[in-house]
Amino acid sequence: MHRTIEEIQLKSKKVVTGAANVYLVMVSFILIYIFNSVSVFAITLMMFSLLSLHSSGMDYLRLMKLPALFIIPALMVIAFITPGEELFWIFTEEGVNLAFKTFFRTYASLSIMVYLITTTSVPEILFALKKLRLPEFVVEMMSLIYRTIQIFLDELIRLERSADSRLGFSGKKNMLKTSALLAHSMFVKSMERAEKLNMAMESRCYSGKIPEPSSSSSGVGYVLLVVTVIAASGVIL
Amino acid sequence: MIELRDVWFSYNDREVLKGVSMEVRKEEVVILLGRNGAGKSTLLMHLNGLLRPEKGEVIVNGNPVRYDRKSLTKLRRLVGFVFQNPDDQIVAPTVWQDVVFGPENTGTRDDEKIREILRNLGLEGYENRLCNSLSGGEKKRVAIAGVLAMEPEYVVMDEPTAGVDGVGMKEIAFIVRELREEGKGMIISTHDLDFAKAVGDRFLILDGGMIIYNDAWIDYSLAERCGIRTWMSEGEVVLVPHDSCLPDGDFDFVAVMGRSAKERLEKEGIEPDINTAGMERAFLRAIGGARVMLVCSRSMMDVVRREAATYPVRLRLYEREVDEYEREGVHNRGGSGRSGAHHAERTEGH
Amino acid sequence: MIELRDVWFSYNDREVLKGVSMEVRKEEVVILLGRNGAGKSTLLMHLNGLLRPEKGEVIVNGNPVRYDRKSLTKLRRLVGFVFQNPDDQIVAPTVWQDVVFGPENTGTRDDEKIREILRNLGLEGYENRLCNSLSGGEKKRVAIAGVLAMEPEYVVMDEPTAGVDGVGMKEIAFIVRELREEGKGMIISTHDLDFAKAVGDRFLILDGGMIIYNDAWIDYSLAERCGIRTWMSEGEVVLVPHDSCLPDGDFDFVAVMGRSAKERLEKEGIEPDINTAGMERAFLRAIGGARVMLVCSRSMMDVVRREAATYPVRLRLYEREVDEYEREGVHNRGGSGRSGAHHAERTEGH
Amino acid sequence: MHIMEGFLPPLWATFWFAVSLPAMAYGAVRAKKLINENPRNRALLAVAGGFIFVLSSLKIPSPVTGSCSHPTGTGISTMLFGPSVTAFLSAIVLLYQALLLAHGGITTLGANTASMGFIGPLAGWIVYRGLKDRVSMRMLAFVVAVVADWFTYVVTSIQLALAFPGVSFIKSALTFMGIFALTQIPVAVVEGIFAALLISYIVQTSEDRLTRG
Repeated sequence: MHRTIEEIQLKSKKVVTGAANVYLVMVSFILIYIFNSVSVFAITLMMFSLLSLHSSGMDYLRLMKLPALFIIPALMVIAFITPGEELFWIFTEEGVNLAFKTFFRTYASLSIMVYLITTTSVPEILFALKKLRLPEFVVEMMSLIYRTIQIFLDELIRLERSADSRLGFSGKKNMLKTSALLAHSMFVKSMERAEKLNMAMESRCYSGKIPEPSSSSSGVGYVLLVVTVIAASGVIL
Repeated sequence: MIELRDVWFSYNDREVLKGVSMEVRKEEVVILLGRNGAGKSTLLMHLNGLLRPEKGEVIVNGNPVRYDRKSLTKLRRLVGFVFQNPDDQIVAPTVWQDVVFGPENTGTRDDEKIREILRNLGLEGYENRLCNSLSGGEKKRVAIAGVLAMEPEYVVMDEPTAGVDGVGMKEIAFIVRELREEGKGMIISTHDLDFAKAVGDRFLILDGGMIIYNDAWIDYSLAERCGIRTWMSEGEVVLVPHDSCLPDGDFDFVAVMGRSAKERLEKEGIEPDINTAGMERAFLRAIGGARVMLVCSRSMMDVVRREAATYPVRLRLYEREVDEYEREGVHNRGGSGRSGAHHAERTEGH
Repeated sequence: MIELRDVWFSYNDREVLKGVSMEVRKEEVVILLGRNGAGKSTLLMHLNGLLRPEKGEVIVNGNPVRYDRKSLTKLRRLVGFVFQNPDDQIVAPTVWQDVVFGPENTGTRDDEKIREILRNLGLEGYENRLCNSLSGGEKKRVAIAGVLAMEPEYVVMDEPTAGVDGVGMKEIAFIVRELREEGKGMIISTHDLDFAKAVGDRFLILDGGMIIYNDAWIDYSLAERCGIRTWMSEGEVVLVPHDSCLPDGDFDFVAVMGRSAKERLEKEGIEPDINTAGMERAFLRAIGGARVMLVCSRSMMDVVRREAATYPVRLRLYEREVDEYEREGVHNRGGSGRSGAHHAERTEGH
Repeated sequence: MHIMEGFLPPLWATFWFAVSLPAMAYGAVRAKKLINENPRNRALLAVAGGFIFVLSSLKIPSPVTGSCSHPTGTGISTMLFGPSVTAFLSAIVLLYQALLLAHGGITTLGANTASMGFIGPLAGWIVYRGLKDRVSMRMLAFVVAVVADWFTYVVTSIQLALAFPGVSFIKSALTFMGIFALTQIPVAVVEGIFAALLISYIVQTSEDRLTRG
């Protein structure tokens, strides 16, 4: 049984907390995309891997493995279609180089994203986005959708468990039918949930304001350090 | 004071409330009892304007409720509503965000006050926790905190004890008493008689869309008949006046109370198992699960009936005149005796 | 027979089960008691392979459970699981579709049998009703029907009485007894002591990840201490042996039991309110909400303790030697008396 | 099919943000309008977003894990609120898939929103308008889901081919399509069947409700 990302985030040891993480991640994204070089990617990957390994350990490695199913075939296509001198079999030298670079870019970016999601809660991310002038209405909808997702995922887990105990997932045909039935149940629950959410908001005088979380940012020193190293490596290398 | 006057409400053509009138004062805990589906939630949702009566009116602190945006906001600051399922109530992702949700939206946020509420409810240090990572009991307390943060004068709680364990129930009883001390008026729906008795100042029973009972004390047998949860046991006390004929059937104990009753049993040649303190011991055995026949002098019948209402004991009256019984013959003795007793019980309740 | 042998399970680094061993036989109703969050559901989910123990094993009808697809299918047909909230269990739009869901997945659908199950549960004529239009009680019965349709030998029920009213609770008790009659083995988690006593053959208490109690009868005070719901009341009986010093504090009644106790009270110049049938009347008053001091001859202490376990009454032992008390002085009398009593109670339970 | 975080070169990542941002913004404006018309729509929109998300967490038998039945959710949302609001909701859901499941990505959010939140549903919507009243509800759901799914996958392949054109853009696009066809064609069919089943259950529920009043 795997832990959800929210559970990892709850337990992780954080050197930087709160909205500062969001700013760190955004600046890092911008920097590596400006420099766009393999050495910057490699250094970024290393730094964020260290930060993430420190905070969430093995869970970080597990999350980094996830996209392999997409990345491996896509990289092979790149190595194949890019014109240039044939290196071996169907792959060209330029192709392999491009695939190599794409590989590093992908994993550098991925390490940044995984770092963000394993250390920062969604409300903290939303709060940072609000500070960065994302329209209040969008933040409000995102917050409500997030709360709905929390409830729906809990409900779905319980539904799946009971369907499983009545053998709903034995065999592919049953599985498909069961999933459709669960989707239907979730649809019915959605309708009820909309009604309940509306009442809950009304009974507490909702007027469009979603409060900020009470967490505060810390670890600004680390943020500056990481950003400086990326920038320096981009300029020097 | 919140007052409901002749409130009617129907839901999908089904009439749920058929002329409900009631009131809640400050510093008073009113308990709303009734079966699942009796319309308790529907009634409660009228108290803070979540539902609008089809007929009749709601009057809060002397002012009839109006249903425009502004009046509703005022009403809802005055009357807080704690939903049965905390997941239905919690709107924001983290504990802090949800608790300050109400005050933030009404523009009356007072962080110091809110921190105090969190402390009182044992939620200190939970501020940044995601609500979906909490246990059921913690969620319940977050839901209550979110309502108290709005500093309402009245608090409505919809079935706060449903699905809660013994410790949780005591916690909720404690919170209710504290709020009452602070001077809040409360109306709480429940189907747990023991909780109701522990916190309630006045008891209403909602049945068939109407308030069929409204009193400062609550009768056990009525509660049981209305589907309210009491101490469930197989036991019962069958109360027989000394001049009735005696019921058939298996009894674990025969108890006797009063001289005429003793004489009667002697005449019948029955040796009672319980001779002294007959009523009380009969009650206790019945609570423990036994079937007890209590033969009682007619003059003391009322005492027994009155006393029985205090305890979670099922009392069934068996009364049948001796010569009436002899006229009808033996064959339908048990059956008609039972229904007769049932009838007597019914009329007693209303 | 289903057997759990030294089962360990943890969830997010939190150890929920720490070596649980237990068994359920056919034609037996085992009641699993425990607080909210004690791990009752986690334990139950091991019984039909929804969770896999980290250590230890589950043995069903003599065969250790294996966790491949095929073995699990067999296991789940043998052991049905009724979830706490029917809304989490009902997956299909209509009653009929939901009840045949299980048998259809296993390919063992028998319409005649299913019709009979629906009849027995009072769901005849409901076949084409939409599940979301049913009442709570009806949904619960549909959920049970859906499990019975798979014709399991064992039925697991997770908190069937949570949030159910008095009538619903009786219905469920009735269904459980019927299933037992049919020879099914059952394990039911609950935190309602009265329901437990009404249907259970054997009682387990899960606390701190371990089964701390396993017996064919259940002690009231232990249950209360473990957070199980009993008859909640303010009342209690403070039991004082005749040779102890007497406790301070307000009591609604003083009851006396046994000659030595009577003599003691006489010597102290205290007139008891309850002279005859002291124990039983003290119990009854406490159930009704009163605080009663029961002074009892030392030789009869055990009788009182044994009897108290049968009734929903809180018994607290107060015992303190007269000269010990005089040595320590008056100032910490109440406090240490209380904690002493508490200690005595604790040790009594284990 | 999501493009993973970091896979697109900076230029193309920015380009797709530029493409989908207007759609999202327009959707947000529309959504706000819906709420101003009736405040109850706020809850309905929030729940619709949650529903789209939760559909992609269902277990569906397919060669790849995760990211399934998104087209069904966006399909239902398109029917309820129209394509632009769906684009807005999809963008939020896609962000949450990145944040909560590590599917897709943040820098590729623009590209993924274009393919899954806008162009795919739009194609499905056009098919829906064309076939409505001509085939059964089940058939309609199947075709719409399959078309939306395939369009999403074709658009994704084109996005990849634009970023990595090789000798010719066409050849590159076909290669990407070819390699992902292995997984995406069966997934689309499975999702079509799933959508058809789901719609038939929903129809069953709502018809019953209608006949009962």
